[in-house]
Parts: sequence; structure tokens; C-alpha cells
Amino acid sequence: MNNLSAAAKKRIYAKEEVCIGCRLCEIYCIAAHSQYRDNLIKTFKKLTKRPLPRIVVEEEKPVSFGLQCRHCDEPECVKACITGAMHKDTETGIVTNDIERCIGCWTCILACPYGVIKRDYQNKKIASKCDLCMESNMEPACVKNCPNEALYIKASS
Amino acid sequence: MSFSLLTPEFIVERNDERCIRCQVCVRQCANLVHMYDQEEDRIVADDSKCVNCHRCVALCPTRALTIRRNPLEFKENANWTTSAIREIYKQAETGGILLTGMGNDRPYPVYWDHMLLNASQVTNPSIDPLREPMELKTMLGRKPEVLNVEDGKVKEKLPPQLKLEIPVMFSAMSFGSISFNTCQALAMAASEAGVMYNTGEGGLHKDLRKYGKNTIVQVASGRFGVDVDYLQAGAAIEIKIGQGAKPGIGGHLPGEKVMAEISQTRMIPIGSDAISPAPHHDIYSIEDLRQLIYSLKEATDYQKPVSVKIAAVHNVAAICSGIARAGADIIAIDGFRGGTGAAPLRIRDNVGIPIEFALAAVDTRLREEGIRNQVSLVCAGGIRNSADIIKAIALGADAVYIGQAALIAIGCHMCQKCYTGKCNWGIATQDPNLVKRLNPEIAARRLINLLHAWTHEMKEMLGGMGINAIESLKGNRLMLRGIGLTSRELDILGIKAAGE
Amino acid sequence: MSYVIIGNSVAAVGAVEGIRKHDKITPIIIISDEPYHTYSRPLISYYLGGKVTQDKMYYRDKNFYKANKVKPILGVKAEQVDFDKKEVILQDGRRISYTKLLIATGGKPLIPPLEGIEKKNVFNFIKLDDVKNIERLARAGSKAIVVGASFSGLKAVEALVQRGVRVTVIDIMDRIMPRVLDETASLIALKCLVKYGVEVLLNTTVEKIIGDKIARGVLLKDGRELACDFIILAVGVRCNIDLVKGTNLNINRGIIVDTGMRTNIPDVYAAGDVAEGYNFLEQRNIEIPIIPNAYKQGETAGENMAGADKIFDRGFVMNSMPLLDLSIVSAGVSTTGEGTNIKAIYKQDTNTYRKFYIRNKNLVGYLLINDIDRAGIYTDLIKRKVDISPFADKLGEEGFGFISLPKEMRKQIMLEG
Amino acid sequence: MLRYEGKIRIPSGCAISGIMNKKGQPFPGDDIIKSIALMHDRSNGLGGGFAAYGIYPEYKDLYAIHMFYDHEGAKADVEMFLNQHFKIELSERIPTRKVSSIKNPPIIWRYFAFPRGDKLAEAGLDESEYVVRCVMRINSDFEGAFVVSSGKNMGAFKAVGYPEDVGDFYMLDTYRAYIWTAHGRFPTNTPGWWGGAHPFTLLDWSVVHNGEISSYDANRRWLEMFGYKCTLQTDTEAITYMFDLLIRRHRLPLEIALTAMAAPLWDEIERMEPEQQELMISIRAVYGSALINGPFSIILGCKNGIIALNDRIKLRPLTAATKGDFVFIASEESAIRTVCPRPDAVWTPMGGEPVIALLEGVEDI
Repeated sequence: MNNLSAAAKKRIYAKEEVCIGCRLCEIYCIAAHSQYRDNLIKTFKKLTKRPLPRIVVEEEKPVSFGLQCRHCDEPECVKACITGAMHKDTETGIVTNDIERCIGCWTCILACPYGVIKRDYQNKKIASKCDLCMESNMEPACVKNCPNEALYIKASS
Repeated sequence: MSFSLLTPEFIVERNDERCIRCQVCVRQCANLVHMYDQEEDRIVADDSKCVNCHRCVALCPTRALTIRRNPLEFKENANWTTSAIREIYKQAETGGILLTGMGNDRPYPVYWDHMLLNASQVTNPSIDPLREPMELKTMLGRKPEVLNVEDGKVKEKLPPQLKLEIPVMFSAMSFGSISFNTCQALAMAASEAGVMYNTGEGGLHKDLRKYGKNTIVQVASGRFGVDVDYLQAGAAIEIKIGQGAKPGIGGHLPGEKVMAEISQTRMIPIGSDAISPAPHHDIYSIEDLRQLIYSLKEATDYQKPVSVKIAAVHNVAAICSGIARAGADIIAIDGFRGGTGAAPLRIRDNVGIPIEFALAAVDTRLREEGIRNQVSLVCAGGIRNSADIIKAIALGADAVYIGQAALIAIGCHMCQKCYTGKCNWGIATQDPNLVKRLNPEIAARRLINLLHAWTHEMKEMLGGMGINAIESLKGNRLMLRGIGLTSRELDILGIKAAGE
Repeated sequence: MSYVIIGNSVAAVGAVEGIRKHDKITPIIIISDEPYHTYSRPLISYYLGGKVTQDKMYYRDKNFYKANKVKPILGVKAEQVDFDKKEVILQDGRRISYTKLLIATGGKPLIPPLEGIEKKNVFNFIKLDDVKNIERLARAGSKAIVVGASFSGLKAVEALVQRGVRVTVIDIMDRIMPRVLDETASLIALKCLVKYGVEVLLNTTVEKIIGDKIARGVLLKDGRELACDFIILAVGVRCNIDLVKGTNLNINRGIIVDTGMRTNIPDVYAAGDVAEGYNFLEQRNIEIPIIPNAYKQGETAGENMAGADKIFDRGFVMNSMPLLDLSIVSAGVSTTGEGTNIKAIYKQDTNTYRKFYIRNKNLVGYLLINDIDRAGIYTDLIKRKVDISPFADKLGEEGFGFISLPKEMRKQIMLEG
Repeated sequence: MLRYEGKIRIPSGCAISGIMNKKGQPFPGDDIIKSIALMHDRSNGLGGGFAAYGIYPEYKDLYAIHMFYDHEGAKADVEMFLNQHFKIELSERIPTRKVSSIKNPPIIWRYFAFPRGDKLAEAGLDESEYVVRCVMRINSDFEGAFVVSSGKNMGAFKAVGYPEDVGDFYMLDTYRAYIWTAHGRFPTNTPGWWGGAHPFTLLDWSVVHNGEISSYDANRRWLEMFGYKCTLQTDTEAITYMFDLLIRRHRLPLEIALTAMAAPLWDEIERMEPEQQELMISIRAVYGSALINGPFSIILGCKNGIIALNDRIKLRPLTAATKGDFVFIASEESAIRTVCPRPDAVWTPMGGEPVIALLEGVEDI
């Protein structure tokens, strides 16, 4: 088994008891998926078309929490996808959307029980969702930068 | 009155080249300093509300923020300083006593910084704590003068003792003055580090009872949350007579902070003010204290050491002699730099004496009377680092309490606004939006780290002195030399001057 | 031993993936009369609209058959099934024997009894070949008539509009997509279509198709005549049961299956648009011709063919339809029946519409227009049959999400994934 | 400049040696001198001394009080005090021999005496405590006077000089004792006072010690709570008092007293059986201030035997040996072999592990 399959069962969870609603997760997610990666200032100062945050922050004071794709074992979005763009990588277990094939029909939004797929109109018409920052091969930006450790990665069986 | 003579104390500086309008500052400031102006697409600040707690600065992801002291000055005046003038403005506007939080910040001498430690050179070896055992384990409680041993067995059991892995405990801080999460962090850290935390006078929340082995339950003049289960729940009981930040003054938790959990824990109705009287109304003299000490011992079947905490006041040595003779197992002395969640400014800044003198005087007095071993001495109030602890123990303390240092470890920035209940760091607040900012797990980890670091440092210092067990440092004043002290001060501290 | 699947679309792919969860070895044979690598049929409107090219229409990548040890027999029609001998007889006479058989022949267009329907330039809108034919006529400035303001009719309209074709859409009902949209929603959609220059004729129908051999227009029931260059028929789809008509297979409108996708004949399964599976909201067997359902039925059939005991009993209708600049999603019940309570919120300023169908303590259906984010949460509430009474008032409100659920329920669901 | 113990703490390195006959058979001082002389380099000529047990058989029931006087005035004052509190049977100069390296001796005197019955009754103390108080009183209150030793049938002999010269000076070859201990000192400055040399004694306790204990002030301030006056500020003095307090006054069994001074580590305690554990925890709790920290090796002498003890992490050398009825203890093995070339057994005690050698037939110290 390689490292990737070790990642197969990873999920990001939130601890709502300590989520402080600062939304830094969104900020860092945006940057991490922009061309400037970790450079927040450039991401926000130079780009007019920025990626959407791939985390959903729900807030109703005093409760708040972040929520992102669960990369389900039985992904509803993948089963519902009409083009086959949404797929679960058999190696990594990560559910990703092939933006080359996504035509923005939003069936995945209809199907995702967590409500964590977004319509991205700015950058083509595609469904945007958490990819566990797999490209950076690092700890996901939201988890890494949560100042209160309200997000954590857990391997679930 | 809307017009105020008080100008902003601080200025919020925002580097617009770095500000990305993420509005974290807006969301994080409980004092509502920052606002997003949609029309201008920029974030603006109301400086007058800023307390310089650094919450926004710390969370700003692009480091766009700095807080500066407002450079605005009054005409130079050695007598009428800025604070002297501002305090008058404040009182003239409000008609109230000035409140403050945390410990005395006036420039009185810090005697810890006037004592230097010894180290071994040539004539005896220093000990390397990385290679040799180095013992910091400490037992607090009454010790008999003589141990009766018969046939290699102890004839009488020791009176109950608190066992500490290191001679450091977390000071009394009540649930109410600090948040539940803070209490939990202290409890978790104490538990993990093998030391004690202290409930303060706010009772013991049901969810924290599991940390009982590392809990000192406090009985103060308000008797909040005190019943026999509470007394049984901890490892020791502490009678709080006074507090270094406000000797002679009671406490007051305003009713708006008394929400469901606090109400339950303190056993008082929701929304009612929790008032701790200045004295215990059943203790008007030393013999009354003895009665309370023994009532508590009776209630707990003589299984728990009883501590008595007092503020360091002028006559502290004689008072402690009386407390020892009244049956206390531990005496905690809180110096005039001790912290608080709320105290009248004038009291905090002008009442009491330095813990260094109080400790030296008490230790000397108890030894003169031959009763030093009957009681353990814990000193509190402004302990800032491991060297302070080592010096305190060399002066004669068995252990120390840390309060402010512990809070700083978990994020306190010493803005001294605890009494407002708007602590942006989730420490001194009951606002659920703010409380959750203190993640107990992170805070506990930071506390454990701090204790860990201090443990290493203490071991290094001990090893340098050629000592490998903390008890050999206790009262070992030869390990201290004074610097920049008058001979009177040296006498009181019972130490020699550097070079002697 | 071999698995045979008749059909090469979503249910078939679901079945392959279902089989391969349990059985990585036994060969699978896929038989389809279409000559193409498995492709996504709904993509035909996007193909026509110029949004995808044919090479991007594959539903699974080129390696799919090989990777899954599938032997595809494409472009050859299965003529008949000999259930006794367990053989599929192909158009070319080949007999393919099976151990387990899945019938996933999908749907076929409902052809209305219209005079002139046989004329040239009258098209269905189901298969890739349909749009390949339409493509040649659908030029900027040409004129088209779409019969049926159904889901697929409107997707055709959209594609044509995107190609610059002038379109008239005709439906006999008084509103657009009558099975999904109510009057308010229909008006919103209508406005959108009009905005894009589409002519919508409701409450009327085509009497006959005009033209010699080639369709040149239609005559409406109300006597009007409309000229056009071509006509698309989109009045509906029905189960494609041609293959098994007259056999012992239990058939209603579609092939009747249990919750394991088994038919009444041993070792024979059916899934997708050809099947009548269990609709748990209607609590009866009925066709549910949508992709998510086809996939899950196929997957369930596949798993069971490979020896598992999988149950799929949560089927219900759900649709997402982007229509020009509108986003429309709906799921579950969309009609007001007895004991069904309605909560509807229409906001003119944002042109958003949210409608919920509540039966007893459960959400049984919804319709969202434009504000469709997080719709899946509602879908899941339907599927889980969650008692929504603690938060029913928050349905469709701003910021609705897990935060609106009671803490325990929220934590349970959020930690499940 | 000359510096006096008691005015200042003077760290020093040292040699120690002890020889004992377990049957109580006295033997002359030649061997102990030879043994300590071998370790000449461990001292620097600024202090040497001996303790000898069994040397005054004819006065064995009387307290033999050895004194140093700086001047006649001090002697007169102390003798007045002694006469008030003791009945003096014999008062004489301690005989010495002229040795060129031993300079500026004080007046060296000894008294054989016993407490006056009326005074003893008046004080309400037991006899030994009475003697201790008198010794403390002389040492703290009488300028120019110092009690060198105060036990029965024993005496301490010490001076500023190399120990072998000190032995020669006091003519120890002419004394016969069943226990001899010796000390050679290497102080780090220039003490001028003979009283500061070792051994240090109280009643019949004598201590020779090599080390510099870092717990000194903790030990001292604890001892002082019990009325001891550590006027010399030396480790040896404090250790002597510690033995007196623990064994004579607190009546602790010897091994418990030794445990208190060199307690097992907490780690070791954690691994003990519960009963033993409780005992150790209690010892550490009650006698934490008696824990002697820092490097030391000591030989405690008393009328019943000798005990040698190292600090618990063995920062100073200590070797023991036996040969027939003889027990030898010394800083270095060579110092034993020079007087006993073929011992029956030789070993190096572990840190904190005492060597206890008692006279035959004696159960406790």
C-alpha cells in the first residue's frame, strides 16, 4: 500500500465547540486553490477571479463550524453525476470533479447530502468542492490554518 | 454624557497594502473596534474601543495590523502623569471607583530580579539533569516533627499530603471569573502534569469532577458551590481568606454572568449577583479559623489537607504562625502582585506587600518558632518564570501558585480588562461566542508545555547548584545573593549580598 | 460463468461497478445496439449546444471496459432472450449465454399519434444519433419547433437557443414541465425563455405536421400554422421493453423488479429506465427515469448478480435542470395531495423560489429555483425520513444547513460521512 | 588574610580514613596516621585531625572535654562556666610534641568531668542533652573558646597542618583506641583557626567528611529549628548534629537515619513494595530537610562503631575493606592497602548505601 491509499479514508471534521467563526479556513482555502497558493496578499490583491472557498462555514451565533466534502465511501455525487466528471479515485479515495468534463448540471448539488458542492460561475460553470488539497500533498490548508484547531483530519474506518 | 475627555489610549494601524478585507478582525473583536465599510471596500477602526488585547493582530492572516500606544501626550509632568490625569477624567465622568484586572502593574521593585542564584564550580560538581536523576517531586501537607518507625514500618501514617510532580500549582481562579473552557484546560493540564489546579471560589462544575485528584477546592467567604460532595471532590481544601490583588476586599460576580452553568455550579439562582463578603462572617479571629479548619477536616474525615490562603499584608509572619497553630496543613501567601478578575484599582495598586518579603518573613518566623515543618508554604502572586520559582523555594517556599503566568500561557495578553467580561481570548468571559475561542485542548497543551519547559529549567538550575532533589533547595538561602538591595532588605530576605 | 448486460448506459455502468465490488474476475459482456463507447445520454443537449464535443461525452473513460474486464458487443442489437436456455440472441444470430443477466435497455421516445410524423426532419431527442442529425439543420437563424415543454424538450430548446436557432415550444398543458413546476415556477421559467427569444405556446397541441416529404411546419389544434425547418418531439419517454415483450417476464409499463433489482425470472435483473422499481415516497413500483436512480439500480443489480444482498429501497425522483440562466432543482413529491403541507417562499428581487412538500413530520419533496445551493441536504432529509418538526420553520430560510438541526442530530450526521 | 570558620563558609576537598577493631581491642595510632598520610595529596596542609575511641579507659564514665583556647582569658571564662555546670575530676594540658610544620597552636586543654547533679535537675534535661546545651553555649557565647570534643572515653585531635604532622604533634602513637578516624583537608582558602579542622564532634559522635554539600543551608536551617547552633558553618558540623538529632533525639533506627540523609530516588521508591514504599515516602516527606545533597563521603564514629556513607549519586570516593576483626574505610583503596595489604574483602559502596560496622555484641549505634 502506498501513501495515497493511506489517505484513502481521511476526512476533515469540525469541532463546533471550538470553531470561532473567523472564516480563516475559507481565506486559506481560496489562496490554496489559486495560482498563488499560500500567498494570501497576492491571491486577494491580484486576482479578480478567485476560486470559491471549498469549505462551507455555517454560523448561527454562538454556534459555527466548517464543513467540507466527506469523500464518502458511497458518494452520492459520483453516482448522480450525469457526465462521469465527478469520480472517486480508487487509489486515494478522494472524490474530485474533472472540470474538463463537468458541464454544470448541478445534479451533484442535488445529491450531496452534506451540501458542500458549490456552483462556480466565475471560473467556467463547474461544480467546486474540497479536494483535500491533494495537489499540495500537504495538510489541507483549512486544517493547517485553523487558529483554534476546530478542524481536524481523521482517518475513519 | 456622550462627550468624553478621554482620548483613545491606543491607535489601530492597518497596512492597506496587506489588508485583504477578509474581515477576520471584524469578526474577532468583541469590543467592536473594526468595521467593514462596504461602500469604500475597506476596514475601518474605532480606536477608542481598542483595549490592545492583540486578538485582531494575532489572527490577521496577512499581518496587516499593529496597535500602538496613542502618542498623544499631556504636557510633561512628573506628578500629574498621563494615567493620573486619565483616571481623574474617568472618575469625573462616571462617578465610580476604578476597576481593573490582573495584577499590580506599578513600578514597584521586583525583588525576584534582585536575587541571584548560585552554581557549583570546581569544589563540588554541578549535576547534569540530562544524565542524572533530578527530583522535583514535592509533598504538601503537615509533617510530624518526628517519624515513628518500628520494625522497619511506619508507626503512624502521615497526615494527608498533596503529591506534586513539580512544585507548581495553578492558582485559584473561579468558574465565573474565568470561562469553563479555561477551568477545563487548567484541570486537564494539572492532571496531565501531576500538579493541582484550584477551583477558586466558584464551585466545581460537574464535568470537571473527574479531575478531582488534581483539584484543590476552595471555600471562600461566599461559600459558593460548597457542600460535602464538593469538599470530597478535590484532593485538598483551601480556605480563602484573602487575595493579593485585593487584600481586605470581597468579590462580586455580576448577575448577568450568572448563567445556567454558573448558577448550577455556584448553587445560586440564575441572574443573581454572587457576592463574596470581605471577611468570612464566621471568622472574625484566629480561633474562628481553627473551627472552620477542623469543621472541614471533620467533613472530609481528615483525609484532605486543608490550606489557608491569605494576602501578604504587613503582619503576615505573625498571622501565618497563628494559621499554622490553628491547624492548617498548607498556608498559601498571595503577594501584592497577585492577579484578579476584577479589583478596585486603588486597592490593587496600594495594598499589601511583596511576596518575596512576605515569604522570607514567614519562613523565618515559622523556623524561629520551630513549627516550619508543621505546615507547607505556598507562595503566589507574580511568579513569572522558573527562576522565580527556584528563588521562592530557596527563600523557603514548598511550592508556588501560578495564575497570571498560566493565563498568559493560554493566550492572555494582559490588557487588564477581565472585569468587562469581553475577553477576546475566551479566558475571562462567559459569553459563549468568546468562550469557545479558548480550545481547552490547545490551552492544556500550552500549559503542559510551559510546565515542561519550566521543569527543564528548574532542573538545570538545581543541577548547576549541585542539588538533585528539590527539598535540598527549600529554605537554602545560601543559594541566593542579593543585588541592589539595602542591608535592611537583605536582612529581611535572610540572604547575603552578591560577592559576600 | 458470465455476466451479460444488455444496455450500455448509466445502469449498465453502475452494474459493472457493482459487480466489480465483489467479483473482480468473471467476464462481463455488454451488448448495445448503439456503436458508441458508453456515453451520457443527457449530454446530447450539451453536445447540440456546443458545450461538449463527442470525445468528452464518454460516461466512463476509454479504459473502462478493459479495466473492468468487460467485453463490449456494440452496434449489435439483442433480439431476444431465451430465459430457459439462458441465452441472449443477437441480431446477427449470435447466441450469448449468461449466468446472470441484466436488462438495462433504458427508455425510448413516446411517439405521439400525429399525422405526418414520418416526414423527414422530425426528430426524437434521446440518442446521440438524434442530435447528430439535428446538428446539421440547427444553424443560426433556422427555425425549430419543439413539441413538449418537458425536461428533455426544454434542454433541446436551450441547446437550440445557444446555437442561435429561433425556437417555438408547444405544450398541451397550461404550464412548463407540469410534473415538476407549479404555476409560480412555471412563470419564472417562462419569463426566462421569453427573455431568450423563445416562443412558448401553451394549452395547445400539434394537429399535424405539414410538408411534403420534409416537415415544413405544423398545424396547431387552434388552427394556427407555424413554419419551421425541423421539429423535435419531446413528449415523453417510456420503458424500452421491446426485447422482452411477450415473455414470461413480469412487465407493467416497465419490467417489475424487487428492491434487489431481481425480476420474476431467476438470474434475470433489470435496472434503469426500463425497470419499475420501488419508489419509497409513493410506496409502490414505478419507473424512476433519472440518472442517479439508474446508477444505483444498476449498481444494486450488479452487486446482487455477484452474490451480494444489496437493497435499494430509497428511490425517488430528483432532477437538476439548468435552463439558460435559471437553476432549477427538485426532488420527491411535486404535487399537492391529501395530508401534504406546503411551504413556499418566492422572492421577486432575487428571482428565487423555494417550495417544500411536507407530509406528517417528513419532508417529501422540494423545488428550488436559483437558490439551489445545499439542495442535497434536503434530498438527504427526504431519503433519511428525518423528523423535521424541530426545525421545520427553518426550511428554506437564509442560512439553512446543519446548523438548523438539533445539535445531536447534526453531530451524528456530520460525523457519519 | 586569615579566615575563620564560622565567619565564612569555606569549601574544601579532603581525604578520610577509618579503622576499627570489631572486638573492641585497642590498637595504637600508627596505622591510621600511615593510612591518612598516604593520601597526602588529597590535603594541602591546612587542616588535619583524628578521632579516637577507647583512649581514656581510666575515665570512661566521665565526659572528656577537649578544648581550644585562643588566650588565657577565654580559658578562665570557660573554666568558670564549666565549674558551674560540671564537676571536673581532672584538668590538664593535652600533651603535644614539637613539630616544625605545626605553627601557632592555641592553648589545648582537656577536662574529665560529669554534670553537676543540682544543675542537671534544675535544667530538667537528660544528661546528654545537658552536655549538648553546654557545648553549644560555649561555642556560641565564649569568644576564643572552642569545644573540640565532648564524648566519653574518646577524643578529637586536630590542627592546621598535614594530618600526619598533626598525628605526630598529638603523639597519637602513644594512644591506643579501638576506633580511629582521620581527616586530611584541602580548603580553598587560608583558614587560620584550628577549630575549623576536622573531625567535628558532639558527645561521642565524630564526623570526618569529604565533600561540599549543596543542601547545607537547608540542612542548617532545619537543624537550627531544633536548637542546634551551626557556628562553624561547616558541613561536618551540620552532619554531626544531624546524626545527633536523628539518632539520639528522634531515636530513629540507624538505617532510617541514613536513609533520610541519602534517600532513595522517587523512581526507586515507586518500584518498592507498598509497605516499604510508605516508609520511604514518609521519610522523604518528614525528613526532606535532612537529605544531604551534593557530593560527600563521611565516616561517622561513635562508641559503638563506625558508619560510612556516600551521597546518593556517589560524587566522592569511598572504599571499604575487612580483614579479620578489622574494618577499614578510606577515600582511596591504597590508603587501606598501605596498612592492610591483603584484606579479606574490598568493595566500593554504592551511592547512598551505608557501610555499618558495629562492635560485636552491639545491636544499634
